[in-house]
Amino acid sequence: MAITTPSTSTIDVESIRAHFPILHQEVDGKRLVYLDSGATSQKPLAVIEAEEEYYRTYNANVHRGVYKLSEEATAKYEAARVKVQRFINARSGKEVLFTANATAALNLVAYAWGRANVREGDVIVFTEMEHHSNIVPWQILAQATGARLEFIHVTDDGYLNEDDIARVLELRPKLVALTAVSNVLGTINPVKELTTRFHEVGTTVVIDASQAAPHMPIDVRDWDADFVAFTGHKMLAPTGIGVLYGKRAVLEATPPFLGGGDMIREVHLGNTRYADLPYKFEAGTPNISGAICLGVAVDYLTELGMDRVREHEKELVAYAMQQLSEVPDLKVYGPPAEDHGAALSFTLADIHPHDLAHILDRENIAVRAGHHCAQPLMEHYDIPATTRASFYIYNGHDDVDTLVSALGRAREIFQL
Amino acid sequence: MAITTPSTSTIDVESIRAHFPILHQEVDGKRLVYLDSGATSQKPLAVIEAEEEYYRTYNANVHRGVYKLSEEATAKYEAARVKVQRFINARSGKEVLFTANATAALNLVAYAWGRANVREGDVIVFTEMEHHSNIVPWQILAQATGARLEFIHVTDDGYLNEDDIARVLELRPKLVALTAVSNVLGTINPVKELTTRFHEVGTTVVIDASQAAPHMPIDVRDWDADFVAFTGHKMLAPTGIGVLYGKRAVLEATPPFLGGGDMIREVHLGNTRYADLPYKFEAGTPNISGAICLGVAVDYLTELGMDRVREHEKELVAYAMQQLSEVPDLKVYGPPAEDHGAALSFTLADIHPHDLAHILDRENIAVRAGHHCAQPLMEHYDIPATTRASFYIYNGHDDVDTLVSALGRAREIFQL
Amino acid sequence: MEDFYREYILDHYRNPRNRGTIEAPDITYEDSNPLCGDEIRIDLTVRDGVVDDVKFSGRGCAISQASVSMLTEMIEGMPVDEVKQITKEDVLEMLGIPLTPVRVKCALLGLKVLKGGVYGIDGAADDEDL
Amino acid sequence: MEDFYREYILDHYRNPRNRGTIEAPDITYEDSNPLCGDEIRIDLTVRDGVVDDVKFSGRGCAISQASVSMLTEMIEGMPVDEVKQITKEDVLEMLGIPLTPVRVKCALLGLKVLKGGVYGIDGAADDEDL
Ligand SMILES: Cc1ncc(COP(=O)(O)O)c(C=O)c1O
Ligand SMILES: Cc1ncc(COP(=O)(O)O)c(C=O)c1O
Repeated sequence: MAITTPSTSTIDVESIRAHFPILHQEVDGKRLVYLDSGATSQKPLAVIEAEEEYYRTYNANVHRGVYKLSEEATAKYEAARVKVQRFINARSGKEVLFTANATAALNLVAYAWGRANVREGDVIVFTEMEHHSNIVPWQILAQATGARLEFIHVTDDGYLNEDDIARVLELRPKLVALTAVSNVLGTINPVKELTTRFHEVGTTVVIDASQAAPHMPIDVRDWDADFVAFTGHKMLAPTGIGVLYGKRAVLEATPPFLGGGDMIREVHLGNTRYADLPYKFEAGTPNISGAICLGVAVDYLTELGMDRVREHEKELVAYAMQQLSEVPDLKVYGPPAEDHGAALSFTLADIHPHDLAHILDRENIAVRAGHHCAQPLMEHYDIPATTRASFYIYNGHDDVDTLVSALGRAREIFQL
Repeated sequence: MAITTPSTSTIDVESIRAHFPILHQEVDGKRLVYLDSGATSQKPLAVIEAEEEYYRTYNANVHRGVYKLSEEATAKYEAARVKVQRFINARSGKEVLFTANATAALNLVAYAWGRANVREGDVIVFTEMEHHSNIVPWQILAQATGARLEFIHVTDDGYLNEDDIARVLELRPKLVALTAVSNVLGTINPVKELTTRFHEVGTTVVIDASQAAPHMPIDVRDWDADFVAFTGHKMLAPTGIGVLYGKRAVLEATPPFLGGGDMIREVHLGNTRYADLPYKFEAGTPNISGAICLGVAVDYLTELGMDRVREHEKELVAYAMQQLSEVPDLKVYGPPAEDHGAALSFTLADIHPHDLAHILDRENIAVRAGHHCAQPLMEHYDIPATTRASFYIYNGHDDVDTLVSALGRAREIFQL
Repeated sequence: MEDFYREYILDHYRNPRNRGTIEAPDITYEDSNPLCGDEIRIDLTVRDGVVDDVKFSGRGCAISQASVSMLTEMIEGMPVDEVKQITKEDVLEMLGIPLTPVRVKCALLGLKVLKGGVYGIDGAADDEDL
Repeated sequence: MEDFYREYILDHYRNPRNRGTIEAPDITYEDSNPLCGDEIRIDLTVRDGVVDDVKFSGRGCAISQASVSMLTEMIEGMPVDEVKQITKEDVLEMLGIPLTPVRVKCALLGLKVLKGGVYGIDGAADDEDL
């Protein structure tokens, strides 16, 4: 296992922790060791306060109000869109659609683009390491249209199977759905390279960046994918807000998904003309405070520097892998640190992950146990579940050390 | 115009206002007169603080976590569902689905129930006083399935046209979509009676309760409608959270809508078994804080008493109608106060509503000007827009008085 | 407030210049402000590359109506090439009143329609590209 | 913590009683905990209204496995009518350890499957109705 241990971390974890009120709580004198950011991240004070400020001082519905509060809410909501646009390097704010979460974003593609473009016999491809949110929408789409599903399996060391990639490319799929980073194995997939190869055979490329956007620089122009989805609550923002990026030309050619207020230009009883991008895809009152707070979260991350976030987490995962390798009977899944995102899955002897997570919770360590919404991957490795420690900017070596010593305690309890 | 002026209001507006921080702001020494609760309500401190508490002390993803934070978040999220269930008198929490807003709720019905049940030639009915969110989903559904749209028009005094109702009943429609309360005319429709009549001819009934749930007691068991949608941000809760109530048997028989995490029981690469109600319809990470805060909002309203809320607003609308009737060249739309919800639309001479709203804003009065996402209704009355003052628990006679004197000022500016 | 609804604004609102339609226009274009529903149509005839006749129809607030009314006065007899050069700033200066972002949309609806017409359908129908 | 993972819990986890399947069961039912994916199947034969043989299969955490293992011991030789009377509380008491809400679901999965079986498919598959 390759280990890099720079003498100084590029991120000062202590000063970051000061921004996160939840981390200052203790239970029985034990500080919270939060290792479940892969499920949802904690929120910095800046975000919590931005939400409070919104409701205390300028809450109003957007876009249609002529009065001051509504103008301010609209301006801040649209400013958040521009922040996200810059964060992912999209060409225009019209390419940035606010949704409820990554799941809603992926379903938008499956319903709106999918129903308009996928026909019986077409091939839809996804990988064995996808999150359920990037599996089930395509299964539903295939059922509705008669399209055929094909899969890219994973290798035992957690990479995409190259033979499968070659095989499905020959099928010239209509669509491929691919996660940028696995939420279980941590695998960082070569999005740009795969997008190029799939584009060469005419395939529309959908990237699930839910585990990438919070943790590393992402550049949708460089990737060149047609759609990119991610979710705010995993990147310091509140729950209930997500993003779908779509290439402008693709979005223009896609019919709307949800119908309602704000996505229209003109409604008559019998027919309707739709609004321009991005509003065509934003029906109903948006999650205004959620979007504004996502903008604040993006500011926070940008100031920190996404390169530094990635460096920090790479170093931390390498350290964790090394420390965990010294725990007897412990097996880590996924690639080595240089190809590994912030999520680290493992199993420990015959201790069921639920029991392990329960024991760790007694030490005030929060990890996730289960299938991580990736049951096909569990089937691949023939395990019911894993325990997952997932890291973020507020985690440091001390968290890993606490985890490792608690794992020792679990071994004792289970008489190993 | 019938006027009732009880000597004492059942709600003490001053003590309510104390709970709403935003109302304490002044601009140029003028207090905020917020008359746009029909677009979105302001939020009491209890809701703002519940949101803050969530992110400061127990933020975690729900349902799958074994650790304390996640257990607490899950318990509070599910407790919110029970609060909403009681608020609308549903039989079970399984009948209460959290969505992003009312628009998402109505689209859920149109996609999931609609695609499974509506066939070419079937008749779908909605009324001329629907919000775009209860129009466009049915237009899209009709386009996708070849169903036929039929309409119930409104009378000039703002009621549903009885001849139209009789006519469409004979068509035995597959579905009727009806607002409980018009967001423009204020009309309170006889939901229970109409549901019974439509059920007699086998029609599935969808009620848009977005303007009812915040303002009057609603009892879905009494109504007996198949689906009821409403939206949190209009009833003291944050943006990004809404509710779809569905009768259990109807929901059980409806296929899922969005695919993803949390709505599954078992996922394999090629097929999936779905979760039980309500999770089958809640894909992805929900708006956890939004749902919890909706629960707090519902507590707040319940404590106030929805009967008293309705009494308060009925009295206030009656007072407003009477005062407005004394402004020359002013025309009020919709039925008299006893059949009138909290929204009051009017036009003033040849002053365009946008200009009027702009002038009122200079007095720190927030009203809405426009088509209110109800363009077919504007076509009916052959007007481009109206100005709408919409009231809530924090509004009193003083707000009406300030509005009326500002309208006088607008007349001067426009040299009337 | 008097700053805003100046005498000449109200005059153009109540007595719009060049209101109507042209039977056989060389250029016709219409568009609406999706957020308020205001809609404007402009018809033009062009002779020797110069705007010969211009008429507008549709409805809207005092700002959008006054703006389009004044705009039609401005372009009568103007070479089409020059019409293409008219900027947002030109229109806002012509109106001569302070505007908030929402009302700027009202003020520029007429220009948006005009540009849509002279550049050909879809040419500049986009806020951002105006 | 030792309170929780008591000796006998670990013993049932590592040495489950009645583990396996029955070739021609009178009753067979399986279900899973959708939130963690744990799945349990129970096979039963019934003679003269009494549980004659019982086996379980599937996988899960120590709590769910120990619980179902102990449950199968409990019902061997029990009249089916009595099996129908077993309550949540009986199972939790049998386990004899303090449980948080999430772990209660683990502990009751076996009972849920058993009830599903003896009441016939869908009989009591519902958490709320257990
Ligand atoms: C009657 C009615 N229905 C539906 C809606 C849509 O609500 P939302 O935008 O929150 O989805 C609204 C408010 O905008 C409304 O007034
Ligand atoms: C890789 C991946 N994709 C998609 C999702 C779904 O995100 P959400 O639940 O916010 O829609 C998640 C997280 O749960 C994830 O890890």
